[in-house]
Amino acid sequence: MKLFTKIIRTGVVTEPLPDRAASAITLAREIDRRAQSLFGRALAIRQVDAGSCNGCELEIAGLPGPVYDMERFGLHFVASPRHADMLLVTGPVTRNMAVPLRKTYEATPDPKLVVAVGDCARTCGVFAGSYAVVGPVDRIVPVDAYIDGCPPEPAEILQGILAALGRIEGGRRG
Amino acid sequence: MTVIVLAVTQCLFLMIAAPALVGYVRWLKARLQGRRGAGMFQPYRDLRKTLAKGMVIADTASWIFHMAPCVVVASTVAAAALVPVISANQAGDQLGDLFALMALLILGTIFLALGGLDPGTAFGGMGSSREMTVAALTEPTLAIAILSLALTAGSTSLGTITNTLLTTPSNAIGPGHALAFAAFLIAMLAETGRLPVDNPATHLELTMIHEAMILEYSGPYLALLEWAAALKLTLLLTLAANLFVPWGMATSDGAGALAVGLAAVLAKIAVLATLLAVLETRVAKLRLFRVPELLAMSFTLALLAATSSFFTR
Amino acid sequence: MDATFSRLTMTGASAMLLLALVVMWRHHVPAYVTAFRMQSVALAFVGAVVAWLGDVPELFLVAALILGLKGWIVPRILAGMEARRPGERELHPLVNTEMSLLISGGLAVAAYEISRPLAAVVSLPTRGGLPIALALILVSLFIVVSRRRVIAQIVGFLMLENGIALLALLGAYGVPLVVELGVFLDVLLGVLVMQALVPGIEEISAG
Amino acid sequence: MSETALAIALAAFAAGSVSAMAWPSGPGARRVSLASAFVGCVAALALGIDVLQSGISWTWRSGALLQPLGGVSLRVDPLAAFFVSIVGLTGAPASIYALGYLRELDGGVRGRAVHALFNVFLAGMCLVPLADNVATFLFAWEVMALSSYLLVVSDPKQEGAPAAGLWYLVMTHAGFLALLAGFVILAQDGPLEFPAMRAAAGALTPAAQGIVVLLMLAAFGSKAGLVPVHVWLPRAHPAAPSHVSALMSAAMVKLGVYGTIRVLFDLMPPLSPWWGGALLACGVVTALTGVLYSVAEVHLKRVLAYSTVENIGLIFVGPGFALLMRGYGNVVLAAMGLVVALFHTLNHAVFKSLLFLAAGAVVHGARTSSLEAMGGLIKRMPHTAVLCLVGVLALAAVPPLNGFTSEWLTFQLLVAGARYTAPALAIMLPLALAAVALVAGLAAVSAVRLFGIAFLALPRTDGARDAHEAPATMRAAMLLPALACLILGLVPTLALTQLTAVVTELGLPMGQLDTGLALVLPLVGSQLWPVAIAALLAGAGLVAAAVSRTSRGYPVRIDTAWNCGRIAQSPRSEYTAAAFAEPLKRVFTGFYQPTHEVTVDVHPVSPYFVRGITLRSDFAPWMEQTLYVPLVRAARWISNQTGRLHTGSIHLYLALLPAALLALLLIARWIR
Repeated sequence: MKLFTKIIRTGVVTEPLPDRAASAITLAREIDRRAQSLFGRALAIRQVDAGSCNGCELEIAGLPGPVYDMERFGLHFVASPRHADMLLVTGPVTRNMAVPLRKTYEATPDPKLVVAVGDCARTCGVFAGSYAVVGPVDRIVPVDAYIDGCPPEPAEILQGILAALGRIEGGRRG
Repeated sequence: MTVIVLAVTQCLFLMIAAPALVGYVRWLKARLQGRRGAGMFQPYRDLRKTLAKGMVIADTASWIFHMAPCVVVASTVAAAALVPVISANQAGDQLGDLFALMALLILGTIFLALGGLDPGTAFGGMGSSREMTVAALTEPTLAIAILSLALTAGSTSLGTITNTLLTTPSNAIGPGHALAFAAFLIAMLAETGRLPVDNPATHLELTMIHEAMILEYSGPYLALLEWAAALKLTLLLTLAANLFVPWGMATSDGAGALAVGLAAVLAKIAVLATLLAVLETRVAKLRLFRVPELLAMSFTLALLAATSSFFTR
Repeated sequence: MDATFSRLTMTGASAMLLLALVVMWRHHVPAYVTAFRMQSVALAFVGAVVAWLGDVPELFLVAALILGLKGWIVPRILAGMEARRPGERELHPLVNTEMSLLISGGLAVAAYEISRPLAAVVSLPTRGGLPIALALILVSLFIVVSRRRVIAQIVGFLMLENGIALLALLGAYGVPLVVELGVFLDVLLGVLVMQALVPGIEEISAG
Repeated sequence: MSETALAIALAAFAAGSVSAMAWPSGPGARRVSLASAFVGCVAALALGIDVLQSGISWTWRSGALLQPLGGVSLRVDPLAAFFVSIVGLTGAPASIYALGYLRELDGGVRGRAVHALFNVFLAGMCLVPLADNVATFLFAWEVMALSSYLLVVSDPKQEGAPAAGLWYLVMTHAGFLALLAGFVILAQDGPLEFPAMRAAAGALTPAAQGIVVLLMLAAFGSKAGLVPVHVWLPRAHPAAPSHVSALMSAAMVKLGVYGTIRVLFDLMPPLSPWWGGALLACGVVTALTGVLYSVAEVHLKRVLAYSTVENIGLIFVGPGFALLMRGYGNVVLAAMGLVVALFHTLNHAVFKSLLFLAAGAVVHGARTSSLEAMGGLIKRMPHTAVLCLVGVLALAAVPPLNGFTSEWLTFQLLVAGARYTAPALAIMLPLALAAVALVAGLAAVSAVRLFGIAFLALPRTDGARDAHEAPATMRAAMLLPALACLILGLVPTLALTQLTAVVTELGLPMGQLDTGLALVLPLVGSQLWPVAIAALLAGAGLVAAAVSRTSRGYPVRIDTAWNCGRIAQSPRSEYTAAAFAEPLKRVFTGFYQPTHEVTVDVHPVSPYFVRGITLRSDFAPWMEQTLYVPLVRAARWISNQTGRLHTGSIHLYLALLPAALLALLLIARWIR
């Protein structure tokens, strides 16, 4: 009973997205309109940690929470790439994760998007040149959008996903 | 003729309303978690998207993998055809009774389990094993709950049970009815893989029961399975509402009566769904090996219900 | 009239039985105490119903006493006992949970079978609840023998006492007020003594 | 008409066995003898159906045959006809099956023996229900038992066959003795003809009645596989050749049911209802035991054998219920009880023969009988897989197959019984209902496990990897029972109307059953319309399939199974049969009493480098140990004691004669 009184007292804590143009987002390539309309308000995301320092995971973990509440946009995480429409890849691709990343991409039914989260995913960040690192994500799988930042804020990640879906403006064409 | 039309409409109503019910439960849970949540029509969008997507089929899969979703849908729809929704005098009784409904649900479960085993992945087999175990252990509870209903109503046919309760409401007061209701609800939670038996929103394979079997499905097949699961939840909730709290159901084919019946059933389902959401916010998932304790509890309740209705007959 | 009477009493009685089953199912001691509190409230409810529909006015007093003593004071004492050694659960009762639940189901069925002749001779509208009261007595005895934690055993004992009170209420519209008061004092005394003894017993049973 | 059918059947069986013995063993002999077996079975089926339809029963007696034992007398009545037709119905496919199945036996002595014995076995099973006096009955019973025993031990390569044969032989002969004693007491030194015994049975004292019932239940129960005298069944069935195990499980075991019904409902006077309660309880316990073992067993044919035990338990619920209801004076429910029992007998005969034949094909094709060594067979043996799936679904009792219909009837039976009887049954019937429901659920688990582990996923061994499809004759033979499963499931009234006639003959009128497609029973408020349900299922399934084809706007790709990004998928990561049953093993620990032994193989360098871990999990056969080990010990002790008599002194031996004579005279005097 205590629980529910607390719930009532707290109320909804979800924050609206900041409307400032999302500077951190780069759209790598044109995403076909059909897929965008299909994913308009329903998108299943599979998160793949290709070898990150888990900084990005910490931020991503904020997405389903009450404050950022990705579900209000019809986004949700799924347990299998078979169910997924978008791969949310973090970190520089390490040697051990190269094949699994590739397999995950192949295991995802068409159409599918790939969003690379964090600087490491785009440039390998401080790990660049390490013997354990194969390279940035686009070395392994085609990337549709990058979200810069080390790590990017949850709001930026949300904006990035939505920009990739063409639901909000913004993001440099790269 | 009108009876047939009515039956078809009722079945269609369940089939169409199912995703909305799931959406409502998800939305309410979101609100209880302090989130804004997606609207109650989100599942329709998800279904539309999943239906339109392509598929990836495992190279190890056989025709069972393709057959399973269709059989699951078919058995659930057939079960839905037996359920009285708006009107108490319904054509479904011609087809079969509560035991037939149980068997149809088991048919669906069996093919779901076979579909999970077919690609030969570890998680699929794990899910199948657990799902079948839970289903098997739920059977006795359902059977005894049905018996206690049949003892007062004099038949296991759904229409008769609802009609008897409508004509003699005093049957509903007293322990037998309430206990059977409680037992049925617990069994229903286990059957539909809700908390505390299974977490419908889990991403951790090792804790999965239902999800683990459909990890391998994608595109239209996945959509069919998700929709069948929603339909199963809806039909069991409707069953619980109309078997134990039938008031408001139409007993004549008059338009007014039917309208009232529709309103009543919507209200009852809404109440039950709210209870479900609140419960799922309140309780945590049980360890798999404490699930039998829960089922033993519900079985004891059902047994008490049966015995007490024996003696208050 | 009589129909509602019997059904109301039976509902109350079976609620009490269910709350006894909760002790089988839960492992937390606080849950036991809550179960006992609610069970006593249900008992008070039954007493009030009997007092009202069976017009035995002094039973209202009894119901009030039950509410006050078993519904409030005793649970508080129990909670206090638990508060001294919090967090200890009834993890491994002598009979595991499934078995306990099934056995209590069997006990209830047996109680029905045993009490049929009894229910046959009693002509009161409340006779329908007699088997449940008997079942409650059997089940709480089973709690006493099958649980390890002393507090669980005390709760079982108190529930047994509730069951006897229920049996008296349903079978004979309650025993004379004096006896009732005596019983209450006994219960209170017993609980207080237990409160004094429990820590020692727990030490022994733990060591 | 039916006389000639019987003559043809027996002649065919005789011809079959003779030809097999006389002809030089080879394809010719195989074809001829199995063809005549087939003819015999068809004739038996014709006989059964004719009598069931016409309801004309006739008797035939000859003092000359079997003269010393009191002559042969046969009587065909609907009950007998029903069981004869079951023998025919399951024997026919088995004979076709053997054509392909026993090919490798050509040119060996074993081939001859197996074919000949197969015919003898069939003849014996046809004669048992027809027997109308003790001599004929026991003769046919013994023929059946011995031929089946020889068939069980016929395969020397089969591991454990001799032990299984020993168990079987001991049990069946203990049963034989019990049978003999029971009949003798029942006849009360009147003539050992069934009509005479029927007339005289009313004069039995209750004590004598009790003894007879116990003896008969022990005898027929041990043939049928009632717990605790079921122990031979899971041993003997796997050892026998598959077409024989199919017959044993589908027909021979059912003759135990026949004997029980014949004695308890025909020969004996009405018994006290408590016998019914006992029988019901026994049936429920048997069903639970059988299904629990069939869920946990990994040997394919033993899984099926245990599920036979389970179904026998379900069948015996019927007679028990009938006795109970007749005792409480509710004749219609009693009749329903028997009808349901007979109907499930038929259904189980059909789908279990199908499953055993399929199991034979699998063992034949994959060269292994352990589920753990199979997998992926659905790709290698597609037709067998489809047929086996039909049997498995019938076993799991799901619509629209016949297993479901009889399960539904059993549920209705128990509910109606609970509704229409005194609260004295308040304890028994709900518990029985719960147990039957649990059995149904566990049977579904066992069915999924059987099919899923054996046919789906990746092959676990080379044997399974290069398994081959069964020859056409075997597949054709499996097709027949599969079709029967479907027909009996869709149109149950087809058989049920005949069965009402059978039980009416036994003095339990049930009233006319309407022959429509929908199943409506007296005293049961609800009805079942299997055809409509099947149509609904088919329709909805097709629509779903169409939707999944048309809705998608993107291509279908074939890819490796998703195993969390692992490089390669190996059968070693698949769920095994044992793992599949693990949750249930945990839930029912008290029943299985599982034993675990873990051995860790560590590297010599350091205990921290583990080479391999092997887990060996098994469960204790406590039933055998607690029940049979003491018996064996006692028997050995007695034989040792009697061994002492052999002192070698001629006078002692001579003295034994008059002593025995004196003892006999005294006993005879005392019995008078």
